[in-house]
Amino acid sequence: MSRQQTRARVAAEQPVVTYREAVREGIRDAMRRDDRVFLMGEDVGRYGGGFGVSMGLLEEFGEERIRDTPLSEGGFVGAGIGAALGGMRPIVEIMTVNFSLLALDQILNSAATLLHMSGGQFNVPLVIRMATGGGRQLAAQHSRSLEGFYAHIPGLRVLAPATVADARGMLWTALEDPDPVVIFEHGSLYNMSGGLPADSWAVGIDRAMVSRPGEHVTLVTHGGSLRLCLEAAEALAAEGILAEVIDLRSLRPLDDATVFESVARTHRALVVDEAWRTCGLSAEVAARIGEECFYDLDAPVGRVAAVEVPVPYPRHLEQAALPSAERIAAAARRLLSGSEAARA
Amino acid sequence: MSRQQTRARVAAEQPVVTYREAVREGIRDAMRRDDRVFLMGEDVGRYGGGFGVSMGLLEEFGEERIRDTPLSEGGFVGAGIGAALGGMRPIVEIMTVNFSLLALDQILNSAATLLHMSGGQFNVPLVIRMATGGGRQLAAQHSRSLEGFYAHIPGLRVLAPATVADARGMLWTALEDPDPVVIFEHGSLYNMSGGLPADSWAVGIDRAMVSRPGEHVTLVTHGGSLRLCLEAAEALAAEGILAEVIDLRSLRPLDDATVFESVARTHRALVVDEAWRTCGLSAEVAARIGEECFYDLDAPVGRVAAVEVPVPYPRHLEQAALPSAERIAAAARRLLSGSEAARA
Amino acid sequence: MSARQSRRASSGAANGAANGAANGAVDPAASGAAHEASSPDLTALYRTMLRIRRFEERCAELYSAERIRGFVHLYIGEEAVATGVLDQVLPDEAVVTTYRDHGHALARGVPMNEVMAEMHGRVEGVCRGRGGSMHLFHAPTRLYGGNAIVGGGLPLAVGLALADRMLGRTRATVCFFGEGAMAEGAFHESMNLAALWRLPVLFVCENNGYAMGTALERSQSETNLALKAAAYGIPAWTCDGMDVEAVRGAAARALALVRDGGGPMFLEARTYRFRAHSMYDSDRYRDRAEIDRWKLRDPLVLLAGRLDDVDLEAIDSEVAREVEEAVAFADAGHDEPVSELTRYVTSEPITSAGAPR
Amino acid sequence: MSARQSRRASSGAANGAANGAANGAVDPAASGAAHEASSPDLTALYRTMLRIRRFEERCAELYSAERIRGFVHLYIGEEAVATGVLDQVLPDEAVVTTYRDHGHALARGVPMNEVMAEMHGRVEGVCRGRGGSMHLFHAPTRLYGGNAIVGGGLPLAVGLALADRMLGRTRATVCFFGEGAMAEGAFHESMNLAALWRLPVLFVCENNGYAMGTALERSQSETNLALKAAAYGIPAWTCDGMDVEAVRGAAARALALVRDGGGPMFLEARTYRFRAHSMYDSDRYRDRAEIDRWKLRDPLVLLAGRLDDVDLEAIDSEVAREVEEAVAFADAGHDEPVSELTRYVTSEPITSAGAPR
Ligand SMILES: Cc1ncc(C[n+]2csc(CCOP(=O)(O)OP(=O)(O)O)c2C)c(N)n1
Ligand SMILES: Cc1ncc(C[n+]2csc(CCOP(=O)(O)OP(=O)(O)O)c2C)c(N)n1
Ligand SMILES: [Mg+2]
Ligand SMILES: [Mg+2]
Repeated sequence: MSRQQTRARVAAEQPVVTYREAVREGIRDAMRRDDRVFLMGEDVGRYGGGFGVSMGLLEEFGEERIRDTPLSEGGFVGAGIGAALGGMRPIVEIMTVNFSLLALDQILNSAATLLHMSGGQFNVPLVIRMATGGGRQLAAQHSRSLEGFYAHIPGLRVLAPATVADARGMLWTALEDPDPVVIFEHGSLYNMSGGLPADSWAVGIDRAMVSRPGEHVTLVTHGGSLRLCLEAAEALAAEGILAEVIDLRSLRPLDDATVFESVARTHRALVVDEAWRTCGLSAEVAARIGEECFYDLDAPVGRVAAVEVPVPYPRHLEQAALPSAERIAAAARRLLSGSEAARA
Repeated sequence: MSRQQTRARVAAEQPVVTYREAVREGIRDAMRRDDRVFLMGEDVGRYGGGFGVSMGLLEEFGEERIRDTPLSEGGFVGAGIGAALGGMRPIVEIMTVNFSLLALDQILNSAATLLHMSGGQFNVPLVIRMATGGGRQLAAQHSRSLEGFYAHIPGLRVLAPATVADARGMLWTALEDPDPVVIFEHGSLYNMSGGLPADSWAVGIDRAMVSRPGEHVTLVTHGGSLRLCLEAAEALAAEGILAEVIDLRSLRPLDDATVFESVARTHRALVVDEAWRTCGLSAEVAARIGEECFYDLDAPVGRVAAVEVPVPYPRHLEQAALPSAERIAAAARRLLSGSEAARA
Repeated sequence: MSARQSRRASSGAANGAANGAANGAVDPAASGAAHEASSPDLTALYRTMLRIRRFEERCAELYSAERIRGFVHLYIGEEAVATGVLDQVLPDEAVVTTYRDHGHALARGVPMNEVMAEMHGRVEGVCRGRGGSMHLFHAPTRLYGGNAIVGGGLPLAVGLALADRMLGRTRATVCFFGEGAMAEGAFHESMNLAALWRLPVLFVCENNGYAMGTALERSQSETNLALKAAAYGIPAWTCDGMDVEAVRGAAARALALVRDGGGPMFLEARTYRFRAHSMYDSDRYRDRAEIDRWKLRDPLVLLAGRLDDVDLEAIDSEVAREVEEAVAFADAGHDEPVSELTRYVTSEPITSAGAPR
Repeated sequence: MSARQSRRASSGAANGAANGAANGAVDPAASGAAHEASSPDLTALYRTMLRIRRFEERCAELYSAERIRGFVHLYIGEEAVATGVLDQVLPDEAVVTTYRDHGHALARGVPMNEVMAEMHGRVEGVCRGRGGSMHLFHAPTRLYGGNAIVGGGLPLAVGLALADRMLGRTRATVCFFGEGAMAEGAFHESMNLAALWRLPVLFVCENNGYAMGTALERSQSETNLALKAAAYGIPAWTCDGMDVEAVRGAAARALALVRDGGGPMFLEARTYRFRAHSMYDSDRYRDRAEIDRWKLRDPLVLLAGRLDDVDLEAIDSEVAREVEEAVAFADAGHDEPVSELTRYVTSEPITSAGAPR
């Protein structure tokens, strides 16, 4: 983290960039800083990336370091693991989480396991980036949210940048990690704009962040759902309900201490996750709150998650399947009134 | 279920068979009953199955219906899906859950999704069986428990037979299901013996089962951990603690009603799962109990799960990594004393 | 539809138009087909290709108008492939394809109304609107998707053929995929399974030269795709995918062998997409000149040149009318009630449409 | 070890012993190697093979005595392959193998004590006992497993070679796998990546005819494995995997090309396992006669016949002593404290051994 500290956050002008540009800047910066860093994935080069993230990087860094791969998710993710073992610092892009299942064996059985199984001999300094989530009418096979699968796996670090600053800064920190890191970029965020301190780069990845302070209920979320929670919090505020919104940022390890501290104050928690409810990340967060905040809770922990269906194409059905600010606000209201009713 | 009812459970002699034999009998019976049923997987034929389940079936049914496959998990599971679409009733054996990651894309993106995405046109009557779990010193890559991944997926039914009767009977019921069913057979159970009513076959798969009634705490578990829980309950009983043990049997859908009913009586719940704790099935069960039994609980829901490491080879480390009867009993004790302390 | 209906009469003749070569002896350059005189049969092929073309041109407009959303992959330029192959596929044979599936659905005989309604997400659509452009499934014509995981359809085709074999049926399963898909493990495993078990599958590679922005030579070390088939002992043909007669002829020969118990066959159709990969992309990865060169071989223009005495304008206006009717049908369609969202996650107690046949 | 150390002197000569053939022209029958006169060099090869043999025989006993547990896959019968290939691999080149890895570890120069301790689950083992038989990793000799997911090691080898290329190093990576693994998608994807990028990988297929109980001809439609390599444009050799000189010669030629920038090469070694797949199986899937026939070509006996003036008994007792010392070492070893269970799930703040080189 030493390099990190040398570039202190200064109160410079904050240029407004998109999340897409922030990721791109993060990649560009890493590649300029460290020759061992390279980007590999389907269509990251000539095409500029499935979501346009790497547009222009081929011109700057050439084909060796902006490496187009064939359609072979298992193969090139495994090759990324091998390259990391061999001394490189690969950034492997899997176009979307949906296709990452083809590489899950390599990620679990090799990347996450080699260090422990080899008795500490071989670490895997690999960063895997992928787009996740729904909301763009791409239908079932292109709208999954499978973060929970990855958050289940010891040996991985799993990140979900929900802001422009995290989109750029987490990559730096991830590349300094000696172990494999998976970064989920929600597909709906790429066009989001935000201010980006020109001179602050690497961000801490160990702590969740209180995105909006509040008093009455804690909304715990990450990634693409953060905006929905902030929107819901805004609507609730108009009714006098002050919701605290926590952006988990790191999905593995989970900074549950920040969550517990909040719930100890608000006495109510609502976990919001775009993934299916059953056995998703929301289950883990809810279970931990139940375990650790049992005597603080004034109401059962609530969950807002995706309806358990493959996400359908039509807008109205997709919207009905996925969490929305309205559903979140409604669940928060129920949590407050329900518990009051129960305690009355 | 009509055929099921015709063969009423009669008080016949109960031959004692192993779990392995029970699965084999289930397969044999299904294949005799229905020409569309066939078994396909690596080494199910000449070798007799990685765990000896299908020993002898090749001789009875021939190579077409006891179909050895190449090492191609994604390919032959996908072929099973296609064969199901084409009118067959395939039983696909994946040697162990560890290798199933290579087929997870097909299971999630095709088997579990086609019915909904096609607007109800194409159902996939496929049964996938696989061995799961650790405890046999097979080291990290052969000791996973990934049931939670499958339990996360809408469109699948997920079963975990923990008894000899379920090993045989669930297969029948699964084959009657018009949709994909995944059956997890815990590797440590194959040699377990148990009585098997000669004349009762298909078993219901919708309900969890109270394996041992109790009053003071509910242990919720499945598969290979059931025996550990029963052992722990026995030890606890000697101390006057009466644990109720629930065998979930079906992991998706979860029969949480049976769990809630129990917790409403015992006021304490301990979820036992051999998988890693974070984002495993235990999280979902704990979260649901927290949600639905909030006002019944006298203590936070407890969880006993695997330590979050790749399972190591040496016996003492493997035992330390996985749940044991001792750890379960200890956790149950803490749950009782802890909550009393808190209430005192 | 009419093309397929009139097929039995013409498929013998079509054999003569085949420019296939057996495994190993493929000469990609020799792809000019022998032409037959124009015939009602060729007119039907033309009509099918035009239906696809006009349908998609209209979809592109509707996409700009935001009435169609999501990912849409146009088949424009490649119409001869689906048209030529599916002309030779019998009604009860199974067809598996990819997200680039409008052409296959239409050539297969899925009513245009239902396809257009699907693109609009209407409950009147072929999948109740749930699949959209990438996921056209149609039980009556045994169209098994519309699979959007690249390579994901191939194992399904192997299994469908396996079911046929085990049930004693002698029919083929046809599976379409792009050349990019051939790098996936699923391709390898599926080819081996089909060949090992000598299953009746016709694998049709639509080689349009690019997987998104990645040219074949930058994604595969061996660009002679027929050699890849040889690695499994599967006979391979290469045909001119811009010439619908050539495609039809090659498909006819390959399918005859497949149905005859010859095991799986591999057909490479050399083709080109005239548009971007999905609705819009920068197209920075292709030469303008390359695109123009291929457009000279537009499959519709090629075939039109052989239809001297046919009133193409009449066909054009019939097709235009059909497309407009489809748009009207989709427009008049309904949203599936939100209350039905969770239907068909699992089968309903009494399945009928959903029952496997 | 001595074999590898003396290698530079002999590898030129070894080329003469190669019975490889270039891609496509492989004649599997022509696998009798030309013999050289016995030499210190051959004696070293013999010693390595014997070390593997005796080590494993002892492991089998210890397995019966329940002092070694889990899955154990013996290499007995196949010793010539690892021995011949690894004799030609330079100390700083990377080696990737499978769960059937004792032979590779020993031939690579991993100390027998540490391998035996690993089999016993001792902290003195090469992986602190955590991996056991199937997972031998050794940083000092760049042995990257010991991978027990069939096919799982191939992409790692591709990546290791990619790193070398990007870092401007001209060295090879060697990857061992069974013929059964070649049906996996991982094989296909890895071969293509390596060939497409012309990476310095030597792929060594240990074709022992069976994947567990499944004979090659029941798992792959094309049993001429060299043809599979051809599908990627990768040159292929087939050699007699029972003849360590033949293996060494073929490996020498292939490695020279690989290091020379010739891109990946594929070497098939025809071999046989004399024992069950893992410790015990019914072996119902093989003919007694077939096993006996192969045993006539025992690689140790074959080579011994060429070592006229060497005191084989002296070697035998030296090796026996080494094995017993290894057992004693393992016996005297310790269990890793349970408190260390969670070490190395992630790297420790200061990595040193774990740092990639
Ligand atoms: C497994 C998987 N990886 C990546 C993608 C994203 N993707 C969709 S189409 C495509 C290119 C496919 O090319 P090709 O197979 O040649 O078919 P074409 O689009 O040219 O018809 C890619 C990379 C995907 N859908 N599935
Ligand atoms: C992906 C995967 N599938 C199945 C297995 C179980 N398995 C272990 S070894 C083996 C046979 C492998 O045969 P081959 O590649 O020829 O190597 P050999 O054992 O003959 O050396 C099988 C099926 C596995 N370990 N990994
Ligand atoms: Mg293409
Ligand atoms: Mg083998």
